Amino acid sequence: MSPTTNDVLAIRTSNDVVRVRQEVRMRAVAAGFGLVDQTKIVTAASELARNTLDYGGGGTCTIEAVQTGKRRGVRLTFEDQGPGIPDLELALKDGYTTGGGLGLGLSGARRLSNEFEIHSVVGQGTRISIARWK
Amino acid sequence: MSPTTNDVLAIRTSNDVVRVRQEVRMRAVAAGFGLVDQTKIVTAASELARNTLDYGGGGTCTIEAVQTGKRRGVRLTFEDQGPGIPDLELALKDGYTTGGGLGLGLSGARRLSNEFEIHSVVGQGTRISIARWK
Amino acid sequence: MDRIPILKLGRALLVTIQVDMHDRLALALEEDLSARIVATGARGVLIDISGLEIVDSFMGRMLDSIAAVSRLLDAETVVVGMRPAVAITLVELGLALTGVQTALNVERGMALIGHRLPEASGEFDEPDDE
Amino acid sequence: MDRIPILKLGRALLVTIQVDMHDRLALALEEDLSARIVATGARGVLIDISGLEIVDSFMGRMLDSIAAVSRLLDAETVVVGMRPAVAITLVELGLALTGVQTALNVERGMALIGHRLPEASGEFDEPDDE
Ligand SMILES: Nc1ncnc2c1ncn2[C@@H]1O[C@H](COP(=O)(O)OP(=O)(O)O)[C@@H](O)[C@H]1O
Ligand SMILES: Nc1ncnc2c1ncn2[C@@H]1O[C@H](COP(=O)(O)OP(=O)(O)O)[C@@H](O)[C@H]1O
Repeated sequence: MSPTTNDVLAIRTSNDVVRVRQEVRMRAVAAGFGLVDQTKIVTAASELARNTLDYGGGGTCTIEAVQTGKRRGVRLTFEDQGPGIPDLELALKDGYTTGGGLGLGLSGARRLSNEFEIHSVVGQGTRISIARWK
Repeated sequence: MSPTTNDVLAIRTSNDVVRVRQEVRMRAVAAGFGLVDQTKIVTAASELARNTLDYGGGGTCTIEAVQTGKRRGVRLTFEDQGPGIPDLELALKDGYTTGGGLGLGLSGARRLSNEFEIHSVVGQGTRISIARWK
Repeated sequence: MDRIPILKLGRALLVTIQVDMHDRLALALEEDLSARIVATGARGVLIDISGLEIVDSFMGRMLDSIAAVSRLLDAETVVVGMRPAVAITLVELGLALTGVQTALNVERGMALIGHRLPEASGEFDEPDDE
Repeated sequence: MDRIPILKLGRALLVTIQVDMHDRLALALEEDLSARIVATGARGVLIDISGLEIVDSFMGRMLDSIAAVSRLLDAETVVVGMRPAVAITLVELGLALTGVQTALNVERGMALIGHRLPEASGEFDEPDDE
């Protein structure tokens, strides 16, 4: 598992969400993450993968091993061509949900990550990128 | 420790936040503050110093001993060249945070101070000045 | 579709979750569990999650929901065996699971259920075990 | 990196915070503490902050978070020894720490943990001390 490998996983079924978790776990282990850090990024991945499926109508997750200086990390990018998010500030609020969830997916994934970027265009889709460093 | 000394402390690491607290404590003692007043201004300083570091990307804290008539006090000014705060009213709300904090830093520091001034320009930086009187 | 087995353990029901739960599996579990609570008169439900490497908000909501349903059917729910890394992550995620009781292991979970009952332990005539 | 020592005190764990905590130290403490709760089966965590001259919102969040994590691992958290000036300041800051129990000193904190347990004290077989 070389640190420059990029994996692109399809997210089309709830089985794919499980696969994303497993793959992210392997990559976090490969990057030398401790158990707590592994758990945090896998959990964030699970939240975002489920959103990609449930709200984005399916999409992809790209997993990258990243490095700045001596710090190693994992970057995950979730992309879909779904309806997009009209009000990002609202969607990022704890407890806000349009789908009967707990509304903790986006805000929680942000807290569990060191970097969080979201780009969404209504009618075109959503791209969310997170990174966590060792 | 003369009452007219101005100290400018750099805030670049979380150790610097600790130093700000210690310095503010000394100045509050020098100004004749009782224990509760000391604790209040040191706590406010801690909140603002941490924001300067976390959100402002680092900056400075200027400590001044001030006097009006017979009242002695301490004024603290935190400055950074960070991203600025787009919506001050929102940022000053209890519970509002963009960084996974408790969202009590600004509002709490304001409550703990007798004077509170904030000036922030998006893309240029933030300056917050507080004073507490004996 | 697979279903998650439910064991009877004294006056409680024990469910061990080891696999990643899909939505359908989770819904089926809730249904099976509520039927079993009513059929057995169980006073408590222990959900053993010591095998789970993560708990996300979907799973957290499921635990909350099972606890709420069980309570309406007169049984308390105790989640047992959560791993430390999972607990730390859940709290940072924002999910404190305040509606759910927790215990370190099945034994302590059983004690929790036993002691919350109005009947002193031992003096109560056990409901039929099957 | 330094780590904050964790002592075992009967069925509880005792952590004494004397220094200004940095983010990394706080995270390490949370991790160490949760591992120890599970390893020892501790029923309570006492956090002695009598040495702290201030508690700011960062530290307050840490105390809240430790309490929430401990609860998920079946241990209650009691913050002991808060100074009066710190308490006054915390409330004005807006942080009432409602999720955290408090006690005047370690002794009273221990009593609090003992009394919340379902098992009557003495009748419970102690988990292994190391
Ligand atoms: N990929 C996406 N595409 C469209 N909308 C999304 C997407 N992800 C999240 N959202 C919207 O943001 C809301 C909040 O998401 P989240 O915080 O994960 O909570 P939950 O998943 O519990 O609804 C969702 O209810 C949905 O309206
Ligand atoms: N110096 C600063 N530069 C830029 N943004 C700031 C600064 N200080 C505060 N903010 C913004 O204001 C928000 C609220 O701050 P605060 O009340 O201290 O809560 P918290 O520190 O818990 O986030 C922060 O989340 C951040 O977005």
